[in-house]
Amino acid sequence: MQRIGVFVCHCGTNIAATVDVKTVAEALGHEPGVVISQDYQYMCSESGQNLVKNAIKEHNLTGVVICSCSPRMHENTFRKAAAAAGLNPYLVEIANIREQCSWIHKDIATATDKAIILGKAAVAKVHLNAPLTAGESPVAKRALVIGGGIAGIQTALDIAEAGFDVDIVEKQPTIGGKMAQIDKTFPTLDCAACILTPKMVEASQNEHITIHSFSEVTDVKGFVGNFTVTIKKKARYVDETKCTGCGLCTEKCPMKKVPNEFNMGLDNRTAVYIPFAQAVPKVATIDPNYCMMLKNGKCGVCSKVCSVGAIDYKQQDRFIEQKYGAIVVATGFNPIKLDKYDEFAYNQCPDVVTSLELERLMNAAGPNGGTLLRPSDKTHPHKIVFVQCVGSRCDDSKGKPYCSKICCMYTAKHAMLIREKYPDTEVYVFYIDVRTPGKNFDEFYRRAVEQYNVHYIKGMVGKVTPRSDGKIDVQASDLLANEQLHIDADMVVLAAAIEPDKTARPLATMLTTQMDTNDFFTEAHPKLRPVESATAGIFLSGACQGPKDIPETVAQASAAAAKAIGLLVKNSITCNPCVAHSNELMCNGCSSCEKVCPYRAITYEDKEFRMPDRTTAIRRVASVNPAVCQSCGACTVACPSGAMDLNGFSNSQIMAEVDAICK
Amino acid sequence: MQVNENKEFEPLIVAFCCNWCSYAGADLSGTNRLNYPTNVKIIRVPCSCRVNPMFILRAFQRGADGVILCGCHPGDCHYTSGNYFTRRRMTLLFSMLDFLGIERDRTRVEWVSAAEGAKFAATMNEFTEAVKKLGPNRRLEDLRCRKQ
Amino acid sequence: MQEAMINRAKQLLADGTVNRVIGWKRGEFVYDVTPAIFETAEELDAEFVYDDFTAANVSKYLVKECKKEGKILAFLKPCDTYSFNQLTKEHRVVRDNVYIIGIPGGPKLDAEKIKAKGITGILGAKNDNGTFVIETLYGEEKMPYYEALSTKCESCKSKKHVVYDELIGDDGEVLESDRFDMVEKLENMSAQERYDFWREQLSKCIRCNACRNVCPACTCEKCVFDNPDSGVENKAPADSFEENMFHIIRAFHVAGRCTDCGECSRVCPQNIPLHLLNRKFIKDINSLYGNYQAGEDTTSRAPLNDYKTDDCEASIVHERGVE
Amino acid sequence: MLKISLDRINELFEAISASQTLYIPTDREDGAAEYRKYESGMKLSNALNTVRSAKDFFFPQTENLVDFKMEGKNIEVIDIRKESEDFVIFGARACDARSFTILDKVFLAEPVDSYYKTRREHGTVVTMACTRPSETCFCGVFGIDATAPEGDAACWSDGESIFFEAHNEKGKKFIDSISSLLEDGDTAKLEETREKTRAILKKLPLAGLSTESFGGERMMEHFNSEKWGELSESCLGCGTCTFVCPTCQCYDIKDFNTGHGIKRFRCWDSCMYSDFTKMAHGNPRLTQLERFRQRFMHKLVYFPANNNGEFGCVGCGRCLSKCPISMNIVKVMKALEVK
Repeated sequence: MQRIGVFVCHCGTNIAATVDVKTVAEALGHEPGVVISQDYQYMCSESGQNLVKNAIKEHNLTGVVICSCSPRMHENTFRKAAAAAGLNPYLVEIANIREQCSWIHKDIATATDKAIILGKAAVAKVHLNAPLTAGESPVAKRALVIGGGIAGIQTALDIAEAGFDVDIVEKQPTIGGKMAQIDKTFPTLDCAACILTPKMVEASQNEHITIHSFSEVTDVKGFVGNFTVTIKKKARYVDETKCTGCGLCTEKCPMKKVPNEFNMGLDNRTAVYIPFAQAVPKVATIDPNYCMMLKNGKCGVCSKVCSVGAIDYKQQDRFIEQKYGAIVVATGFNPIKLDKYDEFAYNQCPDVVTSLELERLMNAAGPNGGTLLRPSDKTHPHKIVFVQCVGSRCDDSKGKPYCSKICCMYTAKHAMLIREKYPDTEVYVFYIDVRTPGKNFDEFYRRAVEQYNVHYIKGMVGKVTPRSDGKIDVQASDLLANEQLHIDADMVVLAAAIEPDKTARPLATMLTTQMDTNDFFTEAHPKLRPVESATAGIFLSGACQGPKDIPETVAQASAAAAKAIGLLVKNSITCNPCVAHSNELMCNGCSSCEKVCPYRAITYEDKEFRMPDRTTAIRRVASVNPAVCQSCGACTVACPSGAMDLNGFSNSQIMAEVDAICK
Repeated sequence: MQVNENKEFEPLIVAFCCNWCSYAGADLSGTNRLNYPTNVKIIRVPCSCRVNPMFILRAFQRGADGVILCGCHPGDCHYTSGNYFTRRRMTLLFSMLDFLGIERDRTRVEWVSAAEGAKFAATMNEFTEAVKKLGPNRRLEDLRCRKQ
Repeated sequence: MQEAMINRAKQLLADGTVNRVIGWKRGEFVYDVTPAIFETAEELDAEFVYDDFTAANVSKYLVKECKKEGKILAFLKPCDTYSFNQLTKEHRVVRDNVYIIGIPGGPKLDAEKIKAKGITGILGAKNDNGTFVIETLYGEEKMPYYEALSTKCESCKSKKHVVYDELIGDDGEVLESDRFDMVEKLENMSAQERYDFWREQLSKCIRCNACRNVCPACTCEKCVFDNPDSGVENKAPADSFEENMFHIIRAFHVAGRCTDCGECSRVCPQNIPLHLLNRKFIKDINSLYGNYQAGEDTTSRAPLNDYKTDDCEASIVHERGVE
Repeated sequence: MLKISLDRINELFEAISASQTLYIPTDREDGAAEYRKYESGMKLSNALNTVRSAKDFFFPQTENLVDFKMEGKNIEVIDIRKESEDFVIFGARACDARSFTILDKVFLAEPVDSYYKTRREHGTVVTMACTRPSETCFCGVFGIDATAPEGDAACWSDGESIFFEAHNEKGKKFIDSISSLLEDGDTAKLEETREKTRAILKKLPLAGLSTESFGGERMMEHFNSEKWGELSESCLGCGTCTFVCPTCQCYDIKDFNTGHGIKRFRCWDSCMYSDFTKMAHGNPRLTQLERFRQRFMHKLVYFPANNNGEFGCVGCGRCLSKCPISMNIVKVMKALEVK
């Protein structure tokens, strides 16, 4: 038999002025199961809470109903009070008679009637409340950061700073990512390498950080606090532990005609290579597509010159398995391929380049040692046309529907740097809109226009045609002057849209996280949980979540680290006990619930059951991982048999409320 | 259903509100002292996707004259996708009720954010009025539950 | 056809591919065939039947049968293959435990349609070029053959088999059917007319559960209507509300899963056109979320387990057509 | 014999319904017949039988037994039984008429079911002899003469007129009440019609069915028969056979919480249902085989065992035409027949 206590709060006059609280307490006292019904001035005050606590003890209550303000306000307060008095906190229900009654109604009689009904609904519900105990799930005290660009590095450093072990998995031979390829950064024009490489070194030297370069995540199992990840360490044919990074092998390698991807293919490297001077780890890698020894067993020069014997042509891919409590995704971005943009002649003319190629052309460590020369004839360009929004804000299938966000600023940067270094070079920028929100961003852009006389033209470039004299004819429209323009340029720079790295989608599948249609990872909440994925324990850092510049990336990287740290500091996670659960005897194993679960909290297993007809059968049944379930209840409705129910908001509880209200 | 002293029909409205947006929106309309009729009784659910069509039918069975379901705006669901499922489920359910000849204005889905206290109150005023015009629910009530 | 089916079944039994066959068994009269399982060649020879009256969809039996030892041979009509595929998709049957022979489908006949003409004492029947000649206790009766068609065969959606191991006869095509005509007709009525129509129909319901129990989509381990804890359980429609609710919830639970096999209407002892409720959902799904045929494949997401961010709002119901 | 011309039948209905409620079988829009409360102009069905049997009048599908009014913690018990009104069922067939005798054995035996008894007392059953039996008919197997139906009063049609005969006081009272409309008539043509019908009855495909193999004596033999597996394998476990059956008498008692009280009602139950007779410990018949066997054992073995050899089936043939998978008592009898 239930013994329910009802406590009606006056909330000073907030409730009592419109709701006759004494009548409410009196009426609810007559409800079945109610053994005590009291009113009090301020139920949430210490003395009010004591009233509840004492009643729980004195009447040995099995349920408590508080008629007060919104449960969003004080549900926790009263749950704690109940727990302190020895009653399971989930045996408390709140009837919201302030925000949803006294504050919206004026007539005392009708407001009182409504308060009684709301109270009855809460009593009806609490009759069916079950004591719930929060489960616990241990947390592996190690984080995985997938991607070793500036986002991944920053996240790893912050997590390591908090004292937790963290592994970076980077698919390239070195960490550093896109930022390592950039020459200068906006709006300060400081050198990217100068600010990035110290962080790379810091990461490599931090005792808490392990860098798995030239590696990929191949499998993820488990859930928040308890992921098991398989990492493939690709064979680099060089023993990382022995290689000193002296570079002798790269000098002696006879295969010197390998397109250098670090310089965007604008020059060549050797088959055994170190991507760039400040690479971390500074270890050579043999490219098996070009190495003569690996391809046909003839050469072996590198092995001969290596004084430490690090070269190992027989090296195989290795797989390591590691447990992690948290995973941060920092897979970054790439400029889109411009193969489809015939109108810009990108594939026809070497002097039509992308902005990232321009970065390398202007970089001191780039193919021309920092002197800006045309790739075709290595001459100095005197007229450069920048085309904005190539593939960004596009309606058609060639491009992306979104704004790539960083192009306006880096183009202003490029234009400014060129005008600074080569004042004789004319620079034109064709744009749809110039978007420069950000600290010191618009000032930066204005400087390009006003101080450096960069010609900003609002309009579209219609066609880029390489001419036989080496010039490039740029046909464009000036929308403000309303005229057609022809510019005979020496170089054309295309601000290619950026897109998430291609490895992101298969990774999202492994991580059971969501992606939008553009393959950017979806955050758990666009405003309130911007660095968490919807899947508990998976965090998002940098451009994998959406286009970002460096400061934003770093900010988000640190935020993701903070979230990961917040998880890792716990020895175990207290699971919300108000989660879905499946009645295995009724479960059909049809997978409907699994399909609607945004958190992939539902898995299936084949279990042996004793069936009603006395036979034994193997049945496929759903089970909910309480550590992962966030208790939305989508599964409960998707389940046709009603096998899936939600603690705290069960079918019977909600129906009891409906009944009480409609009585 | 109830009839007030003036014998005017007073509909009973059951409102299912998601905890994160609409219930908070309802709280906000209280905080801002925005009136809506006492006819409306709110049931809190974690997400609009928790609302089973059976709950809605149950409310009508037991004497509700109108049922409204409120959730976060599409795209803003606390659980990212719950209200998208709600939208499909309720569209189909309402269409079926309409197919059976149940007055379509007795059911509604409305997206109310936690900031939209005014919208909540306005919606409830409007919905109550609309149901009042329809008169008592006779087509989907259970006669056994009718008050004597 | 029957001959070819029996022969093939005997071969498959003999070579050990399968250890039993599910098909139909001859009855007392021309029309009362029963789904049955055959284990020997003798049984097949003696009782196996495939004719105008073998309308029953046997795919639901495979939920139970595929859990047993050994492979079972199932003869599936095109519409039955959709049901089977849907069951596969929902992990209710094990595809590998069933050997499926696709057989040409209907149209199948419904003895009730003949009896509704006032023809009684049926002893035999044959199709004579579109005229159904029925031998009765009271002499020979005639009626147009198509008027004896089972409701489920009146507007066939597909003659194509969506899953099979082999076919007897040729595979057909997905058809342009007029199956939504009646739904549309009802949609165009006023709310009052629709209400009256459904009250008239649903008040006939005796809650025998035949529609549910025959339905290949209704394979719940425990139906909500049989579960006292569900809050909706009941054994008899004690009030008009319960008549409505049972059929609304039943249709809703199979929405997006119903393959429109028509068994519900076929078995209803009270001739309630229950398939119209399912078809209403199918029609809505098709028009609101894009064409979807349950059972067509085993991988697609069911419409109610799926969404698009730009789906229409529920208010579309309030905004359209006749009130 | 007293008769009324068929073209004046509605005059008769008007007269009966003027003093009490009259139910007649009438055709529905879908061609099936059902009993409906007579309203002016309603046409008597020519169909052999209704989909639902006439047992509904005495043993309705749902019946309120008692109400509990609840206010807060108080419960008040309310007997909701009202004084019943007299009513007439017109046109019940011989099979359905016999079903009342069978139901009486259940409900009127001690302890008497007062709800059933009241309805029985207030109802007058006027039967109608069959003229066009169907291939599914086998009432003769259970000793029922379709041309001489039981009931409080019976009537016959010769195609032109309807002839009346009372079987008891209630029947006499009924005929007296309409005597002003009746006249004496020649029964020669009627006899001819009956003769024709008897000839058809002999020719019925199921006329040769025998009950000899059944009855209480063979209980264990049939119970343990190996045939049940095959017979029940395709049973869907629905309640169609039970709910169209005129003799099935099982019910469940349930409480419905209306929000302000409890309505305790009974409703038909089916032994084919998985939760039939479910008790605290669970369900005594766990497989469809057991449930299927129960239904037919009850009709063919248990019922006669307890009722002087009377079978629990009247051969109306409803289950033969309505079973979704066409499994029925005839097929069971043939399969279990002891040669």
